[in-house]
Amino acid sequence: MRVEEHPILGPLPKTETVWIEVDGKKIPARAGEPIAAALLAAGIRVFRTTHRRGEPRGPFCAVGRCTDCVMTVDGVPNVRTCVTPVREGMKIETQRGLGRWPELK
Amino acid sequence: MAGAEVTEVAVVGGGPAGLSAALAARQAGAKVIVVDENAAPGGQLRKQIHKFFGSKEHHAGRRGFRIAEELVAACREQGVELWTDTLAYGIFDHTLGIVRGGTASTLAARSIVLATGASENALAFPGCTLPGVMGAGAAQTFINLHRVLPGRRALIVGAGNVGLIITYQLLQAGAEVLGVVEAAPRIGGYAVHAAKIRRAGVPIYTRHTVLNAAGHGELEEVTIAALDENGWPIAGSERTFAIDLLCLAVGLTPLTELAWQAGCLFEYCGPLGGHVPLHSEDMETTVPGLFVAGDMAGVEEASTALEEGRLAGLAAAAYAGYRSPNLEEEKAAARERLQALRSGPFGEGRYLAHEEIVRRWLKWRDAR
Amino acid sequence: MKAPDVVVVGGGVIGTAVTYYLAKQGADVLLLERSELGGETSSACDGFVILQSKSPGVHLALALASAELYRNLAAELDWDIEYKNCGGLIVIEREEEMPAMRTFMSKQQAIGLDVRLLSGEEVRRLEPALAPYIAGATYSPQDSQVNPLQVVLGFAQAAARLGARVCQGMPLQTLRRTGARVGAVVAGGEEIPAGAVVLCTGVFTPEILAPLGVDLPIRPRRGQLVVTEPAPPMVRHIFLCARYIAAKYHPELLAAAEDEALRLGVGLALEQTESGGFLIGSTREFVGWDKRTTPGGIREIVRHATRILPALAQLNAIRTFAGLRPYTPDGLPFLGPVPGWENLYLAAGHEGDGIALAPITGRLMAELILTGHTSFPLEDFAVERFSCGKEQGGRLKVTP
Amino acid sequence: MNDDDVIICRCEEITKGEIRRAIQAGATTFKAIKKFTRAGMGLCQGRTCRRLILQILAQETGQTPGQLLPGSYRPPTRPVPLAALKGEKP
Amino acid sequence: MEGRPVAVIECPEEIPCNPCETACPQGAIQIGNPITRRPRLDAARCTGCGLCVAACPGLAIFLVKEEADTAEVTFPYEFLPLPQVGDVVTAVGREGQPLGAARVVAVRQVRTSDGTWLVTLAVPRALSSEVRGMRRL
Repeated sequence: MRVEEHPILGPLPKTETVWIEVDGKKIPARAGEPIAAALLAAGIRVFRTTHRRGEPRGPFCAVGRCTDCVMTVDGVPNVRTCVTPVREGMKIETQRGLGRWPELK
Repeated sequence: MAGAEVTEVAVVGGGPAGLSAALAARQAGAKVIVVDENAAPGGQLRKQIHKFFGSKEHHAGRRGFRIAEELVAACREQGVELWTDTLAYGIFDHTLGIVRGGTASTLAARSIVLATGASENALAFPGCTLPGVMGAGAAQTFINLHRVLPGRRALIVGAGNVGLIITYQLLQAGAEVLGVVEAAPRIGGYAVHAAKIRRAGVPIYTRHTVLNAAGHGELEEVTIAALDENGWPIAGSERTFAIDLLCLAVGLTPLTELAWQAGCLFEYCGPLGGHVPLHSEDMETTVPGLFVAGDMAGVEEASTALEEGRLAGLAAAAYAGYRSPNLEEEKAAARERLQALRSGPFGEGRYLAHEEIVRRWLKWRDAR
Repeated sequence: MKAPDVVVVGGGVIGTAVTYYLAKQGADVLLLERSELGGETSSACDGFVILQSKSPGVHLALALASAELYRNLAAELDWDIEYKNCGGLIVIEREEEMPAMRTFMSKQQAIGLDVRLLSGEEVRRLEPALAPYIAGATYSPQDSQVNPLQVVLGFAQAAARLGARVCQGMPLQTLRRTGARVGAVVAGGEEIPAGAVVLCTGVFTPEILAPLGVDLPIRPRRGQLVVTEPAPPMVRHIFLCARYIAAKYHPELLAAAEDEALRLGVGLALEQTESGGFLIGSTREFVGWDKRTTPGGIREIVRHATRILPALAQLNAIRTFAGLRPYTPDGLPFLGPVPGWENLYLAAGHEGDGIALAPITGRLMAELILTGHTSFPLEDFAVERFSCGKEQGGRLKVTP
Repeated sequence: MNDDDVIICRCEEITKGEIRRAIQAGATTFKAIKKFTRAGMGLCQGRTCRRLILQILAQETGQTPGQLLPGSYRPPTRPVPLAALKGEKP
Repeated sequence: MEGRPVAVIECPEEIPCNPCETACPQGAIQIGNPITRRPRLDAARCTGCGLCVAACPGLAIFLVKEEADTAEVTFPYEFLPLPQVGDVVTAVGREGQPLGAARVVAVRQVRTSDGTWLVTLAVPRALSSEVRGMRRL
């Protein structure tokens, strides 16, 4: 959910909208914001499932330290979504375990 | 080496301590580069939307994000180079390994100030890894910096200043906060912060703990319980809240990685949040020419970080060959203000802790 | 403290192996580790049980015997040492290196190693991730990998189950001399009478032996390594490069080189571990006791590795570290009695082969100490093979 | 309260019980616990669990927080792609 | 003080903070040295301007005006939506407990506000030392 109005920060500043694709679904994002913010705004809270137990995870530290919010972005697994800004057309996938890496060749 | 850069004073971390250090060193005449891994400088100040305590010298009464804007503007005006999106990935003697623009290189400096801040402590309980459980600072980043509510109904763990402030800020952003859970028998944060959220109708459950968090795929409910005298949950006191956000505000630990890498000597210091590098009154560590400031030198507040930064910046510039004309007076004034900030019932413990750290540093120096 | 039959000094992979095999033979063993098990070289290395890198001769023969022991070691120790008989490749980057590798290989074949030369095309079929320019590789299906940390823990745990006493945080203070014997060791403020003492103290051995008048040519040689994030299996083999062989046996060729990578002695040593992370090494530098990594070292390792396996570039490095390898001038460890002493033994100086040679080292040292002879001749590993201290009057041996 | 199943190391999914067992098996430092359990060796390199593990160690072994060293800190401070570490073209 | 607003400072701890002292144009609030001393108000000099109310980082200063059997309580307010003059809202006490309906008589900002609104409620005089806020709308 977006904080549209804020008593201290004022109305949400206008920014360009970029569209990103999350598991095949297009969602809007604010230019320059981290992927994690766009996903939470769209109500997406499960970012990955773990390698051993298959348990769901989402953002935890939001400053790029804990790596709990990693997803596969444009085919690259383990991207820290809380510190990686969105880009138009970015393809983001819920990461299962260690993720699918492109063939090594 | 390809891409290697050289400066006179390098500062790692563009929060209050780092920017203040950079400004002081620059004003003393040194060429200063600040490296910060974030997209914009200002550190944690950027997500602080409340008015700050302290005095005029610490921008008191100003909101944190505005203080950040002012410091950044002052740095720019004075010619401090601010390298954002730049990671200091390691320290190798007086050289930082950095990653900038997707490429690793080095930044060598005559003196270095580490002002890397602190990191939020985690808490372990059943369900603590569920999406929806996050650091209080994380929630603060989302609501105040990115303008996204990470949950609508929240519970906060920890009634220190961070927990109390986050509670208030969640309310400001339009969330509901069902309570603040605190294991200690009393509120750790300032009474005025507690009063703000009480007036807003948020109960504070002291001597309570989180038993578990649960939910299908993401956080749906949290059960808390009262604690007895020995800190054990009292059977029958359990209470369950249907929530989608649990914020952990259970303290901060100095972020000292680079100082360990550099070989600094450390001392464990509970009141300062953990292991802190020994440092002198001038904030110099046991590695000559390496200075520290702010939370990484002991978790305190933005106001103390500004003063420590000033001291470290002045001393780092002097080490690099730039003595401010009124160096001793300026340092004395900063120390006096620091001492004032560390007086009173909240500050005294930190004052004594810092005294001890400095005493240990002197002992180390004398033994050399 | 009750007097043990044997005191083993040093809780790295060699010390724990020696302790285990001694205990297995029924000896009462006390292991003294000054800080914690596997805290030095054994936790700062790769997990190669690689045969191809061993110089043809006793070195390779010893490694073959060790590899044989590794086959059933996990079951024997009842500990998951993450052993995998994955096969190994020594990547040959340039055609010019082919003849030398062919010679090296044919000597190894003569000793009984299953190793063959593959063309660039053949090796890329085995490992499609290899860069197109790669000229070829030698390949041995006998090469294997383990997790060094788990090997140390496995040996220590199994030894403890057999009754060995494993004491951490117990630095050796003094070797107390009684005639030609070590009468007792002093550690942790306690005087412990010992039947025999084995020093498995790796790079630290010279400083222990110096007061005894023994001048041992072991030198610390730094190896820097880079660890990546865990990924699903991407390669199947362990990798060395032909330059590693040069870096290992001919440091003099590299020291004068202009190229920074060569100056740092960078030779590829790469594996994907059980956890999925890549371990990528390594430099070979004489820089005293400095265990730090350097920006230059990290960069050259990464450049070298990503040149050979370009797709690695997409992986994140999560950790770098360096270990000190106990270098000896001939690349062979010291295994045997210390001259001039009746009950003082040495098992040290394995450089980068500590993991590969640990089981056989442990077994042979146990045989030597408990029976006086060994099932594998140890003359070539004799402590006195270089000019040793005066009072020993050791013989000088010319090394290959 | 049996909290053996609580996750301590979020990256490697190591539980409090596994850490307790490592301590019982002789691991008395953060470094040793890493070796026994892989806790702290994952993607974040112990940046989230280190303090929790030190707390468990303190509880289980009776050491004070001051006696427990936090173990080694090595570069890089964040995950860095190898592509970046290659640096500029020589 | 009958008939004019006067500041009420509810700052119970010695914390390092003095913007109230700096904000007061009358010099009616004193902290001095060290900065952790608690503020002291010289009520006779207070004009009830509200600058300290908006400046206080702890939101711990209020204005109370008592006249006959009614009172006006002014408190800092930083939530949305804002009340409008004339609205009837629920006045709350220090624990957030409802103390009855109250009419909003003023909603304003001052020089030191930077986002902090000063909301004034008309309440029965008996509640002047109880009412310290309003339920969020």
